[in-house]
Amino acid sequence: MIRVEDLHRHFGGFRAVDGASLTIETGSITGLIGPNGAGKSTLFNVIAGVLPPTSGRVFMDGEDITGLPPHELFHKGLLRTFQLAHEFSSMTVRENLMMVPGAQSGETIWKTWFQRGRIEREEAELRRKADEVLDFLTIRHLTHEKAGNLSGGQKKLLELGRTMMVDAKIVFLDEVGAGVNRTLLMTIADAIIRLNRERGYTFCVIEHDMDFIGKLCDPVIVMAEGKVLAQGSARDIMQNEAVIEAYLGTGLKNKDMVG
Amino acid sequence: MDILNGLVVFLNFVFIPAAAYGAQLALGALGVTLIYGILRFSNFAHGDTMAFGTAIVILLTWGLQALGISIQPLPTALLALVPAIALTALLVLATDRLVYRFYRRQKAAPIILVMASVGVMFVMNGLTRLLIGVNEQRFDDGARFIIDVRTFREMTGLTEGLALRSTQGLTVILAFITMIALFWFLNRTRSGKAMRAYSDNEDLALLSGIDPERVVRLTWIIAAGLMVMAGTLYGLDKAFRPFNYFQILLPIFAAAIVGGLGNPMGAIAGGFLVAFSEVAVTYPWVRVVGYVAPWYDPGPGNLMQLLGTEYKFAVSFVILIVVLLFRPTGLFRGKSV
Amino acid sequence: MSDQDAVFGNRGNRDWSVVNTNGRGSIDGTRRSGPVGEGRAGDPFLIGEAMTGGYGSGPDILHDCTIAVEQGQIAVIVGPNGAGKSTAMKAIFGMLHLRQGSVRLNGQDITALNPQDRVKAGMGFVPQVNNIFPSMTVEENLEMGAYIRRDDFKATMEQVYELFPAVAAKRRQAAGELSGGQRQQVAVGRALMTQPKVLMLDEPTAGVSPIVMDELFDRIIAIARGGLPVLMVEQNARQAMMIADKAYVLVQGANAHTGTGKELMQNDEVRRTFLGG
Amino acid sequence: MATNRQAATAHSRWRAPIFFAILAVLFVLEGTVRNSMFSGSWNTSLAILNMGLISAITALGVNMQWGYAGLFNVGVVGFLAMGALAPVLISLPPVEGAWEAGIPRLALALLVGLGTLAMARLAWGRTRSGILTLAVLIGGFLAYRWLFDPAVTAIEANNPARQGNIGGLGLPVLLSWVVGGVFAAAAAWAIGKVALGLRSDYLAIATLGIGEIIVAVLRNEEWLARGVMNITSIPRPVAYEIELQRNLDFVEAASRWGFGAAEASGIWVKLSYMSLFLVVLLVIILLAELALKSPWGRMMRAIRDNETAAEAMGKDVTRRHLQVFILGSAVIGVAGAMMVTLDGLLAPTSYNPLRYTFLIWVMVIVGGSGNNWGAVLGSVTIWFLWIKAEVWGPALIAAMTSPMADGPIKAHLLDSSPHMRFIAMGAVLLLVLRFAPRGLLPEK
Amino acid sequence: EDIKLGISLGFTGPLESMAPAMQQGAEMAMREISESGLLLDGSTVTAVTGDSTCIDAAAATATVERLIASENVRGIIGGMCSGETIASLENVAKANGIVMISPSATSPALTDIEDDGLFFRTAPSDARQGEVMAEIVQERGINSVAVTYTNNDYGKGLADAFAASFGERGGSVTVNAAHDDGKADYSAEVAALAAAGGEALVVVGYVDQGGSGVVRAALDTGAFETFVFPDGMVGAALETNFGTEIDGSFGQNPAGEGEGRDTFLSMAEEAGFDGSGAFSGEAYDAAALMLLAMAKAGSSDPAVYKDHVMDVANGPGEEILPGQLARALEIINEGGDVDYQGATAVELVGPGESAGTFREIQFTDGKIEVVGYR
Ligand SMILES: Nc1ncnc2c1ncn2[C@@H]1O[C@H](COP(=O)(O)OP(=O)(O)OP(=O)(O)O)[C@@H](O)[C@H]1O
Ligand SMILES: Nc1ncnc2c1ncn2[C@@H]1O[C@H](COP(=O)(O)OP(=O)(O)OP(=O)(O)O)[C@@H](O)[C@H]1O
Ligand SMILES: CC(C)C[C@H](N)C(=O)O
Ligand SMILES: [Mg+2]
Ligand SMILES: [Mg+2]
Repeated sequence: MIRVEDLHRHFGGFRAVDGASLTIETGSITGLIGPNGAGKSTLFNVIAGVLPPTSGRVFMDGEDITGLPPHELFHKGLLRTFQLAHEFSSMTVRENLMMVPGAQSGETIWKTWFQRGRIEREEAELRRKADEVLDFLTIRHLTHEKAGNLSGGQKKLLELGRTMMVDAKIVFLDEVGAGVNRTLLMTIADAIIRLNRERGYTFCVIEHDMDFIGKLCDPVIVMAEGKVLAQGSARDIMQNEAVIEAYLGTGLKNKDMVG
Repeated sequence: MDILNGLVVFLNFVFIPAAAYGAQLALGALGVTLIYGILRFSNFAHGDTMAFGTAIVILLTWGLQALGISIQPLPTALLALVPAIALTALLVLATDRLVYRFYRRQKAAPIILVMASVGVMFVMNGLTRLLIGVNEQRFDDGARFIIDVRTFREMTGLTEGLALRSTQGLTVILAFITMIALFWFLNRTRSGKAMRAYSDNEDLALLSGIDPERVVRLTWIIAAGLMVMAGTLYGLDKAFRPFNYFQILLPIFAAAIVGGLGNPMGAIAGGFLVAFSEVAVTYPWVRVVGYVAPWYDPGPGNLMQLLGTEYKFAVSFVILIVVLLFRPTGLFRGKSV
Repeated sequence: MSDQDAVFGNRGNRDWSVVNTNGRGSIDGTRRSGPVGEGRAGDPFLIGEAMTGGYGSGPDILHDCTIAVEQGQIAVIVGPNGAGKSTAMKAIFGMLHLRQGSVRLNGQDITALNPQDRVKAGMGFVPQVNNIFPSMTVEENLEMGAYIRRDDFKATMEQVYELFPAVAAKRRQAAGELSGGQRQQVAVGRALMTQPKVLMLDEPTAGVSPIVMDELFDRIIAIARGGLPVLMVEQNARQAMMIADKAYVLVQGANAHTGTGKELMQNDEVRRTFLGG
Repeated sequence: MATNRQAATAHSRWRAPIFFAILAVLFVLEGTVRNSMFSGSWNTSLAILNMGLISAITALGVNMQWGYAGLFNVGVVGFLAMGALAPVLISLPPVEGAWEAGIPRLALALLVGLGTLAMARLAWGRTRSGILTLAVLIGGFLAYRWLFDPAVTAIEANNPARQGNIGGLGLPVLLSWVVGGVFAAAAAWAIGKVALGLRSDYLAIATLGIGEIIVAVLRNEEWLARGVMNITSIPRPVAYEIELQRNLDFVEAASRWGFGAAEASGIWVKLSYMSLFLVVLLVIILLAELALKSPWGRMMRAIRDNETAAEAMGKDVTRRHLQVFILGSAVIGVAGAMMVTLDGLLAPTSYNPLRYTFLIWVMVIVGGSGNNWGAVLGSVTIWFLWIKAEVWGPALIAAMTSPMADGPIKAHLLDSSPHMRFIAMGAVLLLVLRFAPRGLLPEK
Repeated sequence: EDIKLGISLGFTGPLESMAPAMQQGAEMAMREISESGLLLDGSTVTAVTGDSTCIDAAAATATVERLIASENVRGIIGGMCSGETIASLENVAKANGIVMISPSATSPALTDIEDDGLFFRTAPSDARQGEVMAEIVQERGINSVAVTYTNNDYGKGLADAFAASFGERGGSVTVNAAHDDGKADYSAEVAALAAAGGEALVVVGYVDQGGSGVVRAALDTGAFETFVFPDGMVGAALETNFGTEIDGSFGQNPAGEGEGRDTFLSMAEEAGFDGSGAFSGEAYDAAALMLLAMAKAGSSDPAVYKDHVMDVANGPGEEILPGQLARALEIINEGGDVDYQGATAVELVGPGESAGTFREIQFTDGKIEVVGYR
């Protein structure tokens, strides 16, 4: 689905991503882990078109998508969520969902003057779809709530819900778990698995919580210092010496002092 | 000899005016940048507050003159500067108390502060005019020249003359002293560091025991000082008319942004960059070229001027765009990214 | 963000040529402190007792919530998102208006103090986010921690550097250029520079890789065993419970369960609903 | 017509009608009561209203940019000036001899200028070679100046005392309102392309500069519209007073209503203008409201709310910003053209940012940003105050100083009472920001 | 009947120092006629003043509009500056059919403006002043000058007229560049003028405005030492601003000489103002002309009396000097002819403008000195 070839992204002299090459298979839930500052978010941002790469290519289904802006990538079926939830806080939950689909005639300004009827029909269809998604995420009761009033976890669910309004091909999730209660995190994991099974979405997930990674991801890619350090099943990765040394560690040293 | 004459023409018509103007812009831009960095909004009232401060300086100068106090050969206005800064500081502190503090307390979006500053601009604009009227005022009473054209010619025997007005010399010297003092203050003193900390992260500054209101007060006082200083030097060197102070707002903002908003170093570099390019782009180079390259004949009527003087201030804007296209955060990295 | 943000929405706030949203705060720095009262006999070192209150004129977030920590101990607060954990920390630090309840520190009632004065009274706080001065160097960050101190703080600074050697190597570098874990260390270091009598940490390990997290917990244990009480909020609840002398589970702004870390770890319901099974 | 639903839901249903009713009463008082506060002349009252309506259209344009998209345009004066150019170039009669003097050459020069820019862009896009691009630019610039300078000299030398400009096309002046919109839109496109494309958002300062530059061009390029020498007698879309006064039927009808011929003719002309302005205003509001209450409006709100997320959800933020920026500017341009038509005069020296940029901003904020009816209410109210402050200011000062002893200070205060205007405007803005921060008629 | 006349002058703006003396000149004539009781069966005349600002055309039109619409004036004395005058004439006076007589608008553009017979002026066109100035400059042996003009109708008109006339006489104009009023700093403009060079600098500007700024900058940088001043610059402000620094500079402004002027000066002194102020006499004449024309037409309707202005201004008939307006009314009421001379020896030529005499001035010891009339 996604192939990254020898990607570099430098900030001044600093090499945040330093020759990373990796592939994300269609239909997989790929995990991306690595120490702080390994370049994971930077890699995401380059793939998603937020940052231009210094060098290297990104392919999606064989097509070169390097440097395309985010809104074009969206129309190719590449969606992403944000580490900090980016809801449209002054709009209702339903509006948050309804604004997602791309080819709405109502978004062309002159059509809003001359094609009222057609827009009405499209809107009705969108409303129906949004309600379906809300059902799926079990937050139908929040339909008319302002998105800004949701709790952190619900915002994350909404983020996920937006990706369901269109037929996404691949979804990038940046630390959905950071600061999220562990119980809620498992609910989110279930939703991801369902999307993957029922709708065939491909996922790529950054996360520091190894339980979550272990439950969800099949291939796990480990980055360190801008490069890919290791790749394999979650189980293999957690036993990989290099990964343990660079990332996982061996647990608390002062065990004896624990009260 | 010819080369020297060319150099003198260049100094007289390009370098000296640009240096003085640059120093005035830099002082103005420092104030703008300080408020932007620490209070987080662009102060549209900056120009009009400058005018107000200068008006006070003028009134005090008149008072001093009436009392017969002067510090010849320096302009009396310098004496008036200190009390005027104090008065202006009181005024801006009162403004802050009446207007800005409310929004700060509410944690209102910075854009509201910008809007409020537009309101303050209107009021300040009217106040200045109430205070001193709309007309041009000259208040420079010191020795006019450090060196004037005739003396220079007699001294050097060159055909071209060079004039250095005392106000120009004064402007540059005072501006440099002020800038050095400000740098020392910001980077070396406890209060200066507290200001930078507040600028970086308000809440954390508070959690470190820094009194935010003190930082804000300090900022306004320093800004008032910079405003009155810049306004007075500008007025001494050129002429005081309230409307002009609204007009230099644009080059001042341009200077601050070109340098990198929020960065004092940038404000200074920006001020000089804007001033020198404004003058250089609109200067007719024909005389200088005539001396330096006498064999080159540009043809009659060709003044070798890139842009008419009426577009002088357009230059600052074009520079702004060009710099931002290549360095989106300004010459020095500002707070903007 | 405060409710006033609704006024102009986000209009124009991204225009960098007129506004600077970097480092904007959310605490009202203009509030004056009230008088300090007497503490109560038998109080723990720091206690926020029966706190009820919310943000501005909004609804109550905290309902009769009590949090306390003893000298030399670690107290941990856990709970679902939006339960009011951070709010409780802020309440203890005087950043929001309490309608009921009191905060007492070291035998004194400090409910009426503003945050600045609580810092002076010996409380150190590391917020959940935005906890460093990004454009100042590491050293200046630490200096700012010692802002209220009038004595020579060189020795304390050396102690901090000793505690966090990774930070010591970068003392001349701007803190904004550090990695997440190092920033966190600077943040804790800054709080230590105040020479606080109690240290409060809000999710110090969020977004931090496992190895750094272990490191951080180690440091926290060391600090606590050195006699400094530590009060912290954690989402990495299981690790936190392991080191906690006392643990609070908050639900909807109220105490749901309280006990030692071990006790709560053994409570099935708590494990299932709050600690992720 | 769309009603003020937004404001109604925000506060009381009656808020908007009450404010508009108060405003109407003020205008009626101005038209009927004669005392130290009001002039008692329908002519003045209507004149204020007409200019207020034009300000309202300008404010609608600003409101689109600011209220819908959060774009902070501080170059309103420039777009008004762009629009102002249209009546001159469209509806003024052609200047005799200008065509022979060099209009073709001038047109060619402008084409070469634009071509150069296009070529440079192409060269940069295709080859990424700075030298080539620079060469194209310099070569083009030289060619442009070679064509341009003689043409301008010749045109400006053509009857310089009265004309010396390229003249107009002699088309109906109403057409020029549309063209004014197009002119301003074109300028907005060029500015937006550059400013909205900068990495950070530097729109405010960019527009502040551009606004000044446009006015400077207008002041100094005499071939275009005679620069500071002003263009007068721009054709009117309505009758002339003198014609009406000579029309016996009209005079008779007027006297039947109890008006003198002169007064009646003035009122009639102003009423005609008013109806034209009202039509334009209502059409713009209708279109704006239709767009706003549809997916387009939802998209704009989303973009305003969170640009990054909107971008990730497939919305082309830069393009949408450009679109609103152009639309808003076009509306401002239309207002500019209307203003020149009403004045019958293009006087570039009077385009000053305090009056045309910041005052408009006061109107938008006082009215309630994001709310179209708020913009209208704010504009007409502020304009009324702005005009009346000329009378009320001195009256106020006189009242305040009356207990003072005669002397230089009192005289000075009385002399400077005109400046009360600015103080009053500032105070109104500050008070509204403080006590009704979302304006008189807030957005929902 | 109470006849209202509007006086629209630049009481604020770049020539605010000149306006009061002009207003008083005009009001003196109105008073004189009002008190005689001889105008249209004892009608009285009231003056209504408005501020034309001199430079802001929009403000000026608004002022004149107000005078006509709300005050119902029967004629306008004004405007003061050329650009503003053209604007209010074309947009307001013509639309309402009101007569305007300007005492001081001197732009050549006003000569052949389409005015429906409504516009007159008691000042001469700058086409003439340009010639006179060229003559004076040349007679002083100066052959090459730089010209800077205030960027408006007046400045450009006069500068062009001068340049054309100077060129015909064999002189050379090195540069003819505009300056904008209201700036703080004219060093860039002066740098350009200095680069072009010339023996003297002709400053076609306003003395309370950019004109003085240019002179200041030119003196400071040593770019020019001799200056030529036309009417907009010849004012007392020059003496206070520069004093002896500009000794040797010279210029001219419109001003009549002879009996009429002397009478006017003494009348002004009696009335308590300075009649020698620029264009004060012209203002007196403008008001007198308008009222005499009404008497002659037997109506205060502008559409009627506009055709009689030329009659009273020029011969045949008895010559009328200042202070003799009552006498003139008597003659007219008896059906006789008058030839109004007034303070400035009024003789309207062409489409109703003064033929004009000029006085030549020169700076000696920091003072303006009149050296002759032409
Ligand atoms: N704008 C920038 N300027 C300079 N350096 C940057 C910038 N953005 C990121 N970096 C550096 O690039 C490196 C990689 O950062 P990145 O955010 O990709 O890390 P990460 O793997 O996502 O870490 P984490 O797990 O903490 O989120 C870091 O060392 C960071 O300091
Ligand atoms: N500044 C604020 N103004 C108004 N309400 C707020 C504010 N901050 C938080 N809240 C509300 O208070 C409640 C508690 O928030 P708090 O940040 O204390 O939760 P938390 O327990 O720390 O959650 P998390 O684990 O996500 O950090 C939430 O419902 C939140 O919406
Ligand atoms: C009062 C005069 C100096 C006015 C000048 N003659 C003009 O037409 O603008
Ligand atoms: Mg990351
Ligand atoms: Mg929290």
